[in-house]
Amino acid sequence: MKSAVMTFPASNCDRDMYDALEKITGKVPHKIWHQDTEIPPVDLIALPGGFSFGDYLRCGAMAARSPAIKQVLAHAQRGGNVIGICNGFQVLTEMGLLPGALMRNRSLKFVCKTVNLKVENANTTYTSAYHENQNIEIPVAHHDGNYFADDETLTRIEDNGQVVFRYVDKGGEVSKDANPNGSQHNIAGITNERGNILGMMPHPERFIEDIQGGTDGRGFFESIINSLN
Amino acid sequence: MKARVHITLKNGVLDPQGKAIQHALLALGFDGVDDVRQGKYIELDLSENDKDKAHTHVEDMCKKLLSNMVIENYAIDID
Amino acid sequence: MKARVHITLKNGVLDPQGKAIQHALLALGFDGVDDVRQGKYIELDLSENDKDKAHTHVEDMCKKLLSNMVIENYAIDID
Amino acid sequence: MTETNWNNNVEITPEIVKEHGLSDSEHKLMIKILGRNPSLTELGIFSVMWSEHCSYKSSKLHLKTLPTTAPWVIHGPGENAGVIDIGDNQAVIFKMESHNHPSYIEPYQGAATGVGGILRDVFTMGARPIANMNALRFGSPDHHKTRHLLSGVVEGIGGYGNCVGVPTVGGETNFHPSYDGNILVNAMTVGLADQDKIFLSAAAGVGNPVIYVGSKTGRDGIHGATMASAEFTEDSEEKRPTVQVGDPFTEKLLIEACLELMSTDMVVAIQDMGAAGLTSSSVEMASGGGVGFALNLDMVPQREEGMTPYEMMLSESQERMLVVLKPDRVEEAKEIFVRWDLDFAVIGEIAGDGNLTLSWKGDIVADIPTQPLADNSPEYDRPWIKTQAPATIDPNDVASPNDLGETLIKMIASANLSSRAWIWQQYDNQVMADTIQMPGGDAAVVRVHGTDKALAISTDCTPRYCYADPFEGGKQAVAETWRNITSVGATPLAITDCLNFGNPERPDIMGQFVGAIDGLREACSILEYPVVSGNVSLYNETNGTGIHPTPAIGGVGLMEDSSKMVKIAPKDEGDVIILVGESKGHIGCSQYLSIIEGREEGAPPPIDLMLEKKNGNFVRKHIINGNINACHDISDGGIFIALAEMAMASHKGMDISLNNNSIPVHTYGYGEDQARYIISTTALEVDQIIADAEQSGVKVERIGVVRGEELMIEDCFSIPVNELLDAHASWMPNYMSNEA
Ligand SMILES: Nc1ncnc2c1ncn2[C@@H]1O[C@H](COP(=O)(O)OP(=O)(O)O)[C@@H](O)[C@H]1O
Ligand SMILES: [Mg+2]
Repeated sequence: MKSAVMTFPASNCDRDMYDALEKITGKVPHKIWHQDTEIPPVDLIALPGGFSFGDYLRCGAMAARSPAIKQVLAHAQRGGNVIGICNGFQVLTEMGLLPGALMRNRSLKFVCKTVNLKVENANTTYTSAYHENQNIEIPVAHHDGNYFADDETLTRIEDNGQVVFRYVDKGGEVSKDANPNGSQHNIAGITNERGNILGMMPHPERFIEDIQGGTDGRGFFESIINSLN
Repeated sequence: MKARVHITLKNGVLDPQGKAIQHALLALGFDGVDDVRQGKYIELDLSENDKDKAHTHVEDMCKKLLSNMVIENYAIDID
Repeated sequence: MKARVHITLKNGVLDPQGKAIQHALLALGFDGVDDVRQGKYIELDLSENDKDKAHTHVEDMCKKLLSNMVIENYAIDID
Repeated sequence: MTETNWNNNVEITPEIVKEHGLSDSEHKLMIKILGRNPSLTELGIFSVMWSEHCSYKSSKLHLKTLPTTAPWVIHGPGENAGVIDIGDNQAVIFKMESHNHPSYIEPYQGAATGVGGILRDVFTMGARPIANMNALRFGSPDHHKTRHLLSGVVEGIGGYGNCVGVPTVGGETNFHPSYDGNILVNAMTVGLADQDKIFLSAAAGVGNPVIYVGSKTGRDGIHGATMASAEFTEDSEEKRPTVQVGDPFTEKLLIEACLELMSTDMVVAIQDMGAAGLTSSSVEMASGGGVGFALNLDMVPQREEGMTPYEMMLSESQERMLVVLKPDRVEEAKEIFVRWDLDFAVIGEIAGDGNLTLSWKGDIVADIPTQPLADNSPEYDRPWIKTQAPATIDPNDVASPNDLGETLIKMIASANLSSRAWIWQQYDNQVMADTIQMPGGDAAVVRVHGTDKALAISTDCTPRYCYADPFEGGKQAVAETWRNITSVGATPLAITDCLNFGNPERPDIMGQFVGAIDGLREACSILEYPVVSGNVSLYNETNGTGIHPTPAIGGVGLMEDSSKMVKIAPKDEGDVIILVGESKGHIGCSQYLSIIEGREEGAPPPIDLMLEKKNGNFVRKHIINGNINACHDISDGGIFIALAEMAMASHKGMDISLNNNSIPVHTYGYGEDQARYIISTTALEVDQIIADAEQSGVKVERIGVVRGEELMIEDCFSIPVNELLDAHASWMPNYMSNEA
């Protein structure tokens, strides 16, 4: 499985993503700079977390208009796989590759903590190593993770099984208290209809070794390897 | 010319910032505030001197960058 | 009544957002943008019906909460 | 070709000199150095260079007495930050700095730019910043400004640190009325560099180009440095000098661009523009290298129109650096900064005459010999009187509470002992994926990327101890960081300090300063824990009321094997709880006395540094040997609070029975005797630990086991851990939910 990690000015989880991909896939990912006009042929493009362009104007807005984005679009249209974690998720919605938008957290505050996620759909490229309804622990760290979509869109993505991760409590219940940012339906991560593009606010790349506090993020990368190898 | 752009949330889109302001105003003892909506205000200095051209120009900027059409509306004033 | 409040940065205060927007517009091929400044736009629905009273009221809100007087100015329109 | 315009068209009157905070004798010295009256620009330059903030004129004499060397110290105080050797050609570079006054005036931007400034101090030496810490002191929770200041400061620290992608991994937070009018915002950055890629600020090479990189210069914070050197009065709040606004996005680009530049061999010297911006950076680089700087101010990238030389030299616009390059490397260097979208300008060159010569629009507007400007900065031996240490309180004189369980709940739900999660959840403490001990433990721990090593970091100071007895308080601040670092299993290596005090022109305040320094010196030398960098913030005083003396200490330690690290949470049911150290019920200056009795009295606990060393080394040895599965030092609130914190961290109960029959139980449980730890170990290893303690002369007592879901202390109380958690977690969110 060949992968590439994109860096925008002020991306800051690019190295973490790179390391996680390397550690788990055993292959060194390519690096893409936001101004590159060509991207090497890869199976997976990862848009990492961070504060691309300072998150000024709107999170992900300026990154979504970077020169290299054209190549990401072409890759996605060919059915290539794309993941966006945190800021990367925001970029994907700004690009229009994923429905909805990510707004300021309900608390208006940045939130960094470990949350519980329910794997709603274990039948995707990104979740096959988990089992359906598995309750996993992954950290979040964001200011704008409040997922919004109009009712029609929400119904559609729910019906299609595009909601893959949802914030739950320790017991697995979807509750207001378990929702760190006010997102609709406690949505933490979604795919597009075709299933080749995924965006999520939590950071699986931060939880891949015991010493980091947990290893539930590994399943995410292992799913990708299973599906793409 | 100067362009003033107002970017506001579409009807029906939740507005956490507006809500928080309303809440804080209430806590400060300001009553009679029925609703608060927060948007962005962007001022642009343009070298274009034709009002219509400037308008088209800025409209294009709004569509391509300044606003997110999924959740936001924009309004442009040129003077 | 409706109050519209514009919150802008005082002259001379660095505006990283405006600067970044200007830059991004340039990168997208929009030239002729000499300066960009970003501010906030807040709409309030008030139950007050007296224009002058509403103005005083909102001015007070600006001073106490809506604007950061150290770096920001505010302007109020009531209608 | 150039004319001289010495006066920049302004006559230098005694009033103007005074407005610049310069005394008559300083004015005379200035005239002597120049051989004439200064121009306005020159006056501005002298005033910031000789301000308390830049010149350390009140503190220098005493700072010189601190221990600053050890075999592992590569660069001590004097550089932008301290540098220590961690082996394998790697070095750790760190410093702590205050941004108190700006944060009081505009908490968000003040705190944010404080973080930006300290990051630059560290990456300017070639280090990649890998961790941020923050030590915060606010006024009483009841003070009308406290909520607003707390929320703005925390948001500002997060807003900046999160964006630049450096994890904020810990800190400390106190509330006390002495900070009502002067909050303290102390920020620390720790960075990692290769030893053969460390950059200093001393310039060299006549003719070498001087480069300005980063953001453009505006009229921000002009006279920020002098503001940080003057006492607050009622109306200084009104004056509201132009506040600096931080731009973390640009800072992130600057970090990447500078580190890229420094990975080449183009750089002769580099220095961030901190307080007093272009002035202090150019003077320090020039005087440090014994050379001159000839700068053309017309080349300085400017954000605003019509800026004068005076404004350009004194501006404190953020995110700017000054670099001296090797000749003929300008184009290569420029390519890097252009790629990162940063301003890059050649603004002058190194001159052989030793002068800072500034030209502007064809005139020479300043020409100052830099050596005398730097070397003759005033140094005062300010009069001081020793603080009289209060009498020790007899534990038997403190009435016992009706209900020990209720007092425990009240204490852990108090402003000063409650959970700081509301704060640290606003900080990204995991970005870079190397944080292996997050906030909530004794020390933060970050891995040295790609190695088995890890760094432990802790910031500490107990201002109420320092107020009662600056000497013991100074020792305690150093010892507490040492202990916190030890508690995770790391070896403490060195400290940075941030010395926050009131008005040094008052002999009693100066006495606090001198006393605290004496304490720092003693602790650092006995613990072999030198000071490698630091910062002094004086005049933290409003209308004659000074803050509690607050020598905040930031300590750094090393673990060779990060897998040996322990946290404060005991592991399993049945694990044995052991108390290390001696408990005499020292209740003076304790949290118990303050929270339960509303009294701040008595002598603080005395610090026996030899005992600290013995107990700490014992604990560390057993952590490294893998015999201990959790460790927590005993600090604020004593044994009961430490046990409660361990129970809460593990979500497990404990059955404890204390071996005390000599002093009242509440003073035993809440007394704050020093050099103590609570450790947890398996039943298998307990005998070995106790036997070794006997041999080493360390006092240990087996006090209980991990069991059930309640914290049960025999004859005292039994409280469900969930109840403790609720009480501990709720104070700050509740308090801040009334934020307006
Ligand atoms: N301002 C802050 N930012 C981040 N973490 C903080 C802050 N204040 C306190 N903490 C964290 O809260 C925990 C408890 O702090 P403290 O009581 O000062 O610890 P200790 O007594 O061990 O020095 C520590 O892990 C510390 O890092
Ligand atoms: Mg501790």
